[in-house]
Amino acid sequence: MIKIREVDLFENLKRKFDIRIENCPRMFLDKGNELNSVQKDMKCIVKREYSAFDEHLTDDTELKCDTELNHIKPDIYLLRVKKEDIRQILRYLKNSEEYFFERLDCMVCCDRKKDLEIMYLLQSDKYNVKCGIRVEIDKKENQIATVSDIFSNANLEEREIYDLFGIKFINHPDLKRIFMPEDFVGHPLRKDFIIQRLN
Amino acid sequence: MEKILTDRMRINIGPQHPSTHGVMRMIVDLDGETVENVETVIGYLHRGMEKMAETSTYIQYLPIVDRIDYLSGFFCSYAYVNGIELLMDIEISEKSKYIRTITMELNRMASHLLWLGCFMMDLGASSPFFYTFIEREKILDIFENLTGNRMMYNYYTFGGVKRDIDKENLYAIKKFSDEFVFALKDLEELINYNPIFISRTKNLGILEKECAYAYSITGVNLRASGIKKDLRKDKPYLIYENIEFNVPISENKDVQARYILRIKELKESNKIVQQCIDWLLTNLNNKNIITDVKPLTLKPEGIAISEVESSRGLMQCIIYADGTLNPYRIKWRTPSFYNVQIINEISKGYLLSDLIAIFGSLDIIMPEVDR
Amino acid sequence: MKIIMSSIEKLYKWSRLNSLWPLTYATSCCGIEMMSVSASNYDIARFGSEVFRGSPRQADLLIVAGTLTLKMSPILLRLYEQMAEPKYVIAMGACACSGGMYRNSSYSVVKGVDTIIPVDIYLPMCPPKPESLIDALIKLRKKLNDKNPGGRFV
Amino acid sequence: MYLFQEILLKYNFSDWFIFIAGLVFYFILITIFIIITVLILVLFERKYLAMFTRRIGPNRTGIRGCLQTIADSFKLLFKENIKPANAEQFLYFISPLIVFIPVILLWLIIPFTSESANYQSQISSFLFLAVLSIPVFGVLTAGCSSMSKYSILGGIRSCIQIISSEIPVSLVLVSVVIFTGTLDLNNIINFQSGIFLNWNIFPNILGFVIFFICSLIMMNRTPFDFPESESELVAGYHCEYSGMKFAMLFLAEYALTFVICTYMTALFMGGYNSPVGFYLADLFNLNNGFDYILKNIEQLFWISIKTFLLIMLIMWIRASYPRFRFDKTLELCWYILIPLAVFNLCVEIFIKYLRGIL
Repeated sequence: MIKIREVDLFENLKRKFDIRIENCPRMFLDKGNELNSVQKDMKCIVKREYSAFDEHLTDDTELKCDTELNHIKPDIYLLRVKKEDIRQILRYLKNSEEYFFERLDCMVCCDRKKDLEIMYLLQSDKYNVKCGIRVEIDKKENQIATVSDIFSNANLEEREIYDLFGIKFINHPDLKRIFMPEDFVGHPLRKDFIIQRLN
Repeated sequence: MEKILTDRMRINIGPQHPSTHGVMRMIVDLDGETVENVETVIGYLHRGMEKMAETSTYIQYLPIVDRIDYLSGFFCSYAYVNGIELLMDIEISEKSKYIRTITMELNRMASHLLWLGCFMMDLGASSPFFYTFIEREKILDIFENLTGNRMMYNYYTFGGVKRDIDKENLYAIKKFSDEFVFALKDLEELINYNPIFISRTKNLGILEKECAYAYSITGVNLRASGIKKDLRKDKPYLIYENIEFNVPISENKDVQARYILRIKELKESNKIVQQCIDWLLTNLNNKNIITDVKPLTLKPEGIAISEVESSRGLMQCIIYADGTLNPYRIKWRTPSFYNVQIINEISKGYLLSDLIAIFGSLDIIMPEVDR
Repeated sequence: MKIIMSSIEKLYKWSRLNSLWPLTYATSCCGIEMMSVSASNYDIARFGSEVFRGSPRQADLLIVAGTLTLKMSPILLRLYEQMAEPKYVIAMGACACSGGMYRNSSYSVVKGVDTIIPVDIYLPMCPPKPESLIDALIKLRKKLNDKNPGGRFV
Repeated sequence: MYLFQEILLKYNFSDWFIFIAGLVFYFILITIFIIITVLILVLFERKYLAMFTRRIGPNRTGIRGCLQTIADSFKLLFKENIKPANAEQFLYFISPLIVFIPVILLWLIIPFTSESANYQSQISSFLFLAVLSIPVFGVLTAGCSSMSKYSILGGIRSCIQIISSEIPVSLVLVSVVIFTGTLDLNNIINFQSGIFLNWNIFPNILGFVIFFICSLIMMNRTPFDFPESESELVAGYHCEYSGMKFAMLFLAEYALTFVICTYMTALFMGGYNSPVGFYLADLFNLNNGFDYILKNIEQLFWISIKTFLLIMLIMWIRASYPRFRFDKTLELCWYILIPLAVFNLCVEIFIKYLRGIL
């Protein structure tokens, strides 16, 4: 029921902090055909939520990130964020009450041949809104700061991504493989991992 | 009296153990009998479902989807199929929506019944295990003559349902749901006010709200901690808007609360099933259960996040589709993967036998954790 | 002397047939079917084997129910070695017989249990219906009846 | 036993030989009798529990499954007995014997028929309790010697449990003894002869309830079956045993159940005298030795009927109750049962005093 389509929620966020918008690569842009019947009433629900966002905008924290607007369905917003300030954004989104994304649903990692991409799916119960933060990691120095102290369920999630994709998380409590046996070589979910096909 | 210092004993409740549902190893540090620290080792059932998605086309991946959570196969196939329908903007007919809801609710009842049997077996009472399985066999018989298989259904396709529900099936479901009310009453009389059961499960394994949020717990464990969060009410999908049912909640966040909530959910699902039957019985004649979509040459494009409230919690299927025949990447967000992580938090300071009860009450099964 | 020996052998075979105590070893979907076999509708207690022994020492029938992954195979091997000698193995389900649907598209599933432990009865289907599990049990009893009692019939 | 010794007298062996032969013969007779009753008991339990859960118990072996437990025991007989590497060999081998031998001794003490009265010891009820605590050592050594964490926990749990449940039992025994005035089981039974109204159970109902709960704990039956609670400590103290040694432990547990039930019937429900006061055998009053044997058989019949009633009650509880938590059982024993037993003692003395006046 949630499909990635285009709506610009962070318009007022753009006015507050100088955020640059980057277009998402061709492969993942969704066909922007008009909403069909089911999603029409969804649109009006979101309209009401906007007003909730306007009054609460406070400019205490200095948020430096080039959030990239993606064409997303009313319920979910995709932001493309740089790798360095992922922790700051997540902490800001979690603790500030105008966004109040207090639940990390899951961390989706995807190998896009030229670089690895992690999407943090956040969910806020107060405004019934989801937001996905996408981070690119290039394959050579695949390192990123851990988030497990902000969201404690990211602990096992990051170990799974380390196990299947090989991304090392800086100062993660105990980074070990969870799915594969310890002596397993290679990271299975990478595109260049070939399963030994039986003849 | 200051605590007597006993040396720690490290016992591992190994992969093959009657009370770990499936294969999970818990390394428990015991101080005498009280549990100090539980480290869970998982991955004994990792079959690489997500890698298989990349090597098979959309229609080939459909039968494999039931095996992700074999106790509630319909939920997984719905999550996958709904994701594709979102991407392709396929509209499914009213009747197939009702068929999907009725099969999903029956599947939820079957999974809760199995949980109830195993939970009571963990606590030591052996006879409720058999009573719940008698009821569960009835549901499985209904699924068998509806979809052909007891547990792996492969019944949903993109755009609808493969076969229509005929009259006998509907009357069988009606007979089952009427009898189920009395059977559940007998079970409750046996278990609910049993003093030993109450003393074994009262204020045990307390799950606070912050801890539930921090570990993004979903489903009955969350609702047992007093947070009213049910996808069927927040974002009603399928036909949950025009079906009136309530979501049970309890405040005292312990093992007993989870037990009571699951029993109430069984009743709610039974009510939903009855409402669906009435609608289905009225319009038996409209036969359009599938919209003509050419599944073999399906080429969707974009990202889809399709959610469903499975019997264990919020299940999400995130599909990266790049317009070719094979999905680029499919990620399953399964609820048990997150429920497993809180065992260490909530079972500190309790006895060994309580640890088994707490683990049983979380309703965790391993294929969901290991995918 | 001959008569006594043969009658003892017959008695030994008969007693082995009728009390096969299975080990509670259930990994995935076939484990659920194994549980429903021991429940009321399809009653395995009729064959005297509803006593599901927890520890491998006392069990003499290992029903490998469910997928066997790389990480689990050393544990299954240790379980098999811990069981007392006249032991039998039923490979239940397609995943146990030959790796099933994960045979050539999964990196972590062992291609069939017989690569690790000797198997007596193969039971295909995924998951096998309880009736077919009982049928496998009956076949195992027939197999025990006419084979030499002591030797390992690989 | 005396019949056998009279036969021996005819072949004029030396008398000490007769004495030993008599004992050995009686010992063998009792073990055979135990094995038969235990086999019937195990089969009965599986069928009885099957009835509860709407399934048919074992009915493939023999006619309608009657030979099932015999098949089980033979299979266990022929199984390979494994010596775990790091277990202490001697203790590991001895402990099943330590558990099994006292159970047989217990059977010697129980008066099954009035004919067995003349060779019983005067303090048989007290002797029963003394011998009852010997299997605890067997269980403990079995648990600790097999070096697996589960069996250690199981062994410790079961011996704490039996010790803590022996105190209320002895207190209740004291109350019964005060009430009947003798320590000897036979006299207790004779005290309760006549219509079943003057059984011990009616004046001493609280004592019976306490005794019943403590015997449940002693027999490791649900809801107190901690040592081999399969969901927690996989198989408790007999986790490392297989084959013949496991059969012995299994046999000992069921024999213990049967013996404690007979002891309970002897103490509270009038051991072998029939509820209606007179015996069927008296009607025939043919005064050669034959009616004497008939009377014994009928007495045997009565005591086994009452024991089976108690066992059915125990198994019924097994089918319907979950397991207690371990520390709650100890709490139950120490904080509730012992004060109750003391209170019951005072009540008994008061009733005795009242009965004395009337």
